[in-house]
Amino acid sequence: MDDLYRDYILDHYKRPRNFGSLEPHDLEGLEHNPLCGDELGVHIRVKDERIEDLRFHGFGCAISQASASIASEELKGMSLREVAELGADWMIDLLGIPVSATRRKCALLNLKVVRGAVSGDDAWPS
Amino acid sequence: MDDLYRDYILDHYKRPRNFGSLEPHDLEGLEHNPLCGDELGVHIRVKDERIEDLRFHGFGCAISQASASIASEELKGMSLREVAELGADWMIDLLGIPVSATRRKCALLNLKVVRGAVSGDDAWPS
Amino acid sequence: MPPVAESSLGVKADFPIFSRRFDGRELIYLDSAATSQKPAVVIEALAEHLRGHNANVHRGVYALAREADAAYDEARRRVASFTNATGGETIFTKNVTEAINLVAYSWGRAHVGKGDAVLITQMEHHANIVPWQVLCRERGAQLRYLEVDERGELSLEALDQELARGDVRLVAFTHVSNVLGTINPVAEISARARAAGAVSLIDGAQAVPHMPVDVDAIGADFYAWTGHKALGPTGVGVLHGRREILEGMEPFLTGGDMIASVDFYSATWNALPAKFEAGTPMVAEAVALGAAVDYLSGLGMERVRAHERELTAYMLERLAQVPGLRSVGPLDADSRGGLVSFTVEGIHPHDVAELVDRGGVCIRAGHHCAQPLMRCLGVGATARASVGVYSEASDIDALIDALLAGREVFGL
Amino acid sequence: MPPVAESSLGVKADFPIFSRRFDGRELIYLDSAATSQKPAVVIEALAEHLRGHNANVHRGVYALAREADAAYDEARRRVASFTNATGGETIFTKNVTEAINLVAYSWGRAHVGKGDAVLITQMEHHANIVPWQVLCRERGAQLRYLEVDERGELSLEALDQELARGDVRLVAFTHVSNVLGTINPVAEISARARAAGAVSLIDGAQAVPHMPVDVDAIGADFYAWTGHKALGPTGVGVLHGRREILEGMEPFLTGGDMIASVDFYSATWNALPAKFEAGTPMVAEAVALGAAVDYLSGLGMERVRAHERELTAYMLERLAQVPGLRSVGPLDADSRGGLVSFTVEGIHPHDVAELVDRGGVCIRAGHHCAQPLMRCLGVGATARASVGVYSEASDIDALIDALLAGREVFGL
Ligand SMILES: Cc1ncc(COP(=O)(O)O)c(C=O)c1O
Ligand SMILES: Cc1ncc(COP(=O)(O)O)c(C=O)c1O
Repeated sequence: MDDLYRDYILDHYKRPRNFGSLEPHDLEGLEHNPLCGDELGVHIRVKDERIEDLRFHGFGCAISQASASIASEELKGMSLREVAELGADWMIDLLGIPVSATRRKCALLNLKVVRGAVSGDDAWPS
Repeated sequence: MDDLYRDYILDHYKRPRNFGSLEPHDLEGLEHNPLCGDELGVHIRVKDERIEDLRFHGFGCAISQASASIASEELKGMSLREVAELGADWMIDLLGIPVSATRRKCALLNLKVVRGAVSGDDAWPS
Repeated sequence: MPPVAESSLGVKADFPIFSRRFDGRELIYLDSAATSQKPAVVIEALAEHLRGHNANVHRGVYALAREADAAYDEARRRVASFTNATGGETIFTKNVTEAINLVAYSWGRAHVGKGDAVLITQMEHHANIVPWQVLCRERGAQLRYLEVDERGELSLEALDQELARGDVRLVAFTHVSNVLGTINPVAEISARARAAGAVSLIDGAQAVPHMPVDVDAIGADFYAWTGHKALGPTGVGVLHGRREILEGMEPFLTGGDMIASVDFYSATWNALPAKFEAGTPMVAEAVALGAAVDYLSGLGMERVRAHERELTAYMLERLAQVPGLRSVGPLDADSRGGLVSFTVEGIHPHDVAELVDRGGVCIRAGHHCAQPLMRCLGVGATARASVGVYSEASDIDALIDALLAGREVFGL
Repeated sequence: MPPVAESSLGVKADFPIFSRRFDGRELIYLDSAATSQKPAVVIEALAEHLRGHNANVHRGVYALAREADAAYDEARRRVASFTNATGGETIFTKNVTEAINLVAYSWGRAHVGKGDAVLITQMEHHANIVPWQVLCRERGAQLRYLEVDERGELSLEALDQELARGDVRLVAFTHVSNVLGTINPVAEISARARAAGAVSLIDGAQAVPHMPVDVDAIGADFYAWTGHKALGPTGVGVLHGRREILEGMEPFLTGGDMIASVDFYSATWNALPAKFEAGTPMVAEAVALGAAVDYLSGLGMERVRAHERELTAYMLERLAQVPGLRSVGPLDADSRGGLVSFTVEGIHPHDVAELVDRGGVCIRAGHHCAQPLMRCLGVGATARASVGVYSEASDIDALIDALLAGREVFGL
């Protein structure tokens, strides 16, 4: 079996969960991966300081799309406070595959977008 | 005996001929050697399209000063036309010493100044 | 289909990197458009200069300094004559990006203003786009794009229409597209620009390493290229420029070596080319680039081009056999340089590159620093395979095998 | 006087150039202030990168590209930590001249205008003068000079007076003068500039290779230096900068790698430090500079400084014995870096250099790219002898012998 392109990664890539747009939404974000021109955006609906619902949109590689899809299921219901503290390790662990330095940017793109939308912090990860 | 610093070179360096200023004068020129910051200027008095008299001024190394001094004796009396056609070889031959690529600029500085004064050609030698 | 006659120049052994093994496998390098590998003679020229002839240039009177001066001057001569650019001046920069910025800053700020236009093409590399965006914004000028047609080519009629508007001060365009592979009719474009009173600048980054280029015959005002793609080291680029234009320009970078004299409040400039080479130049790198162009001349640029043309034809043919693969750019190898960009249905280009890497094959994926072109092509990114003098038909076979294996990983 | 204990670090054998012979003679190299010689480990690091790890950086997914990325990143880390500049950003440029121009163009054009002043000193190298002349002329600002006193030093009181005028936006000054040798009180100057609301830039070209430098402790906003003087190859320089300031600046060179995204008519910029590194960087040269600073760290910069201080003291003492010789700059070796500029009565500096070359000794003559300072000193040029880690007391003995012999040639 392939190390990186596990079945569940390809499954999330081909049938991403929570993709599309969400109208109306309370928060939104959009990021490019300068490496490859990929684009990932998010719409977030907030209720009681928690993510009530969210949708990703854009295009990208299997790693970035699968990351966004997998993360989307965990992010729903999280408090904005928790989200603002999520680190790279959280995402990498969740993904469950060995990520090289080059592909790290792909894997973290969705978290970057979400953090940007939630806390306006677009310098992460430095 | 030294190859470069022959007796006559040092003699011209220490007691340069035709150095100073010439007032009034008809033509003048001034050049810097960007290599070493040296400065050489000339005043020329013209009569019947010939150099009647000339004086160099400025400061420089033994090679540039001796060149100016030695050349000054030849330049007096030359027609402006002849001067405009003097080439690097004329000066190098007149100097009579082996001149390295680096010192060539020193040796040719006076001719550059004189040509500039006579024909306005300050691109020489390219 | 068997590899064709010229499909190998048989020079891989000249390039030390090919003796390395990666997890026991040979290096299959199809990323020469990003940077070329270096022959031992180039690496040795670089090392030997630093080992035995290193001194600062332009200023020393001792023997070692004279050697360094002579080596730097000789490198400039070789580099200029390699592309027959001896009619103008040859300036060393750190890469082609700096060369284009030099022109944008020094020529552009003095000659482009309100009501003027800069004309570039949709197939430019960011290095030949962003400096003009910045210039036009700063000077209130208009940036316009010459369209790329569905074959991946420029239209000379469209160019004429643009020039007929009478406001174009500069036409900047690539010799060979780093995405489409298209070889542009650079002499025609330069001539038309000149006839319309516009200055021309050619980005030759993808041309000089791969085909005979005659800068004087092409007749552009500026022709720029970059050393690291032409078997040279990193850190050195080249700007050929028409003397009258360079003479009329203010300097770009200022400091040592480029001055004639410095007063407290003003300075005068040194003669060309020094005027545009502020500070200590990349002497060893220029010397090594001299060795690189000698090596290329030794192979013969006609032969290099023939070799790469054959490989490109072979690559186009083999790629067409991969299901779901769509390549961009002109269809026949005669009209293109040694690279093919493509997408594979169902696999993002980034994953394509990662998957073929498992077969030991190095290709590039992304926007190739040509995002406007990507937009025109309607894709976010492509994968790109590109060849060099050391490439062989078997490299392409390995790419195809790796692509087919990659599709299987993705269940296609 | 016998050479003192620390007068040799015993490392000449590490530098291949010293095994060369010139007309059968050893190389006596006293021109390290112009450029340093390179140890074999640096040349080998450069060659080995090109031989075995060469790929374009920042973009490739294959193993070789990851190696190149890692090597470039690691070089940046090493170079930044060598001068403890890890509190800010470290940007690679082609030399210190480009680094200073970067600040003049990108920071200067946005922050210096009519009614503002740029303060520099009379002891600057042209690289730290001409960019400010150009900026001030373009922006209608005033360029002012801090005087050098008769000891060859700057006065902090004069600095305070200048700053008290309230119009100084930038103070740019050298860490160590390349003519006088003076070591300036850089932390004090930076602190006073900052207190007065001015930005500070230090030209560390002559400091970093020769003494411990702690960029974070010095506290300037910009600190720049150049690789080729610090045992590194040509083609690479360094700009350390405060992050907040760099973030607020527009880019300088534009093109590939420095963008986040490029549209047809506008672009957004990549994060630091990439924003200021347009185009393919000098990867191999940065890697080699990393090896150079490792080599220097291995020697220990305290030891390097002690060694060069001793040699300078010895050189000052021996030069004083040459009839007609007048040296410039501070009198004691504690206040100066490893170089001494001087004139010899009756012999033009250019001839001094030529004459000592006959003794196999390499020194430099000229204005040393510091014409305003030459004017202050009342000379057109000086001769300059300068040391490096490989220099030994015997080199200075050879210089003295050659100077005495040279005087005889001139009948003095
Ligand atoms: C004090 C000083 N600043 C700047 C420079 C310029 O360095 P580079 O030519 O490497 O840009 C030099 C050396 O030439 C120098 O000594
Ligand atoms: C067509 C073209 N122009 C410009 C460049 C930029 O070259 P460099 O990064 O060496 O400045 C490249 C390569 O990256 C290119 O392919």
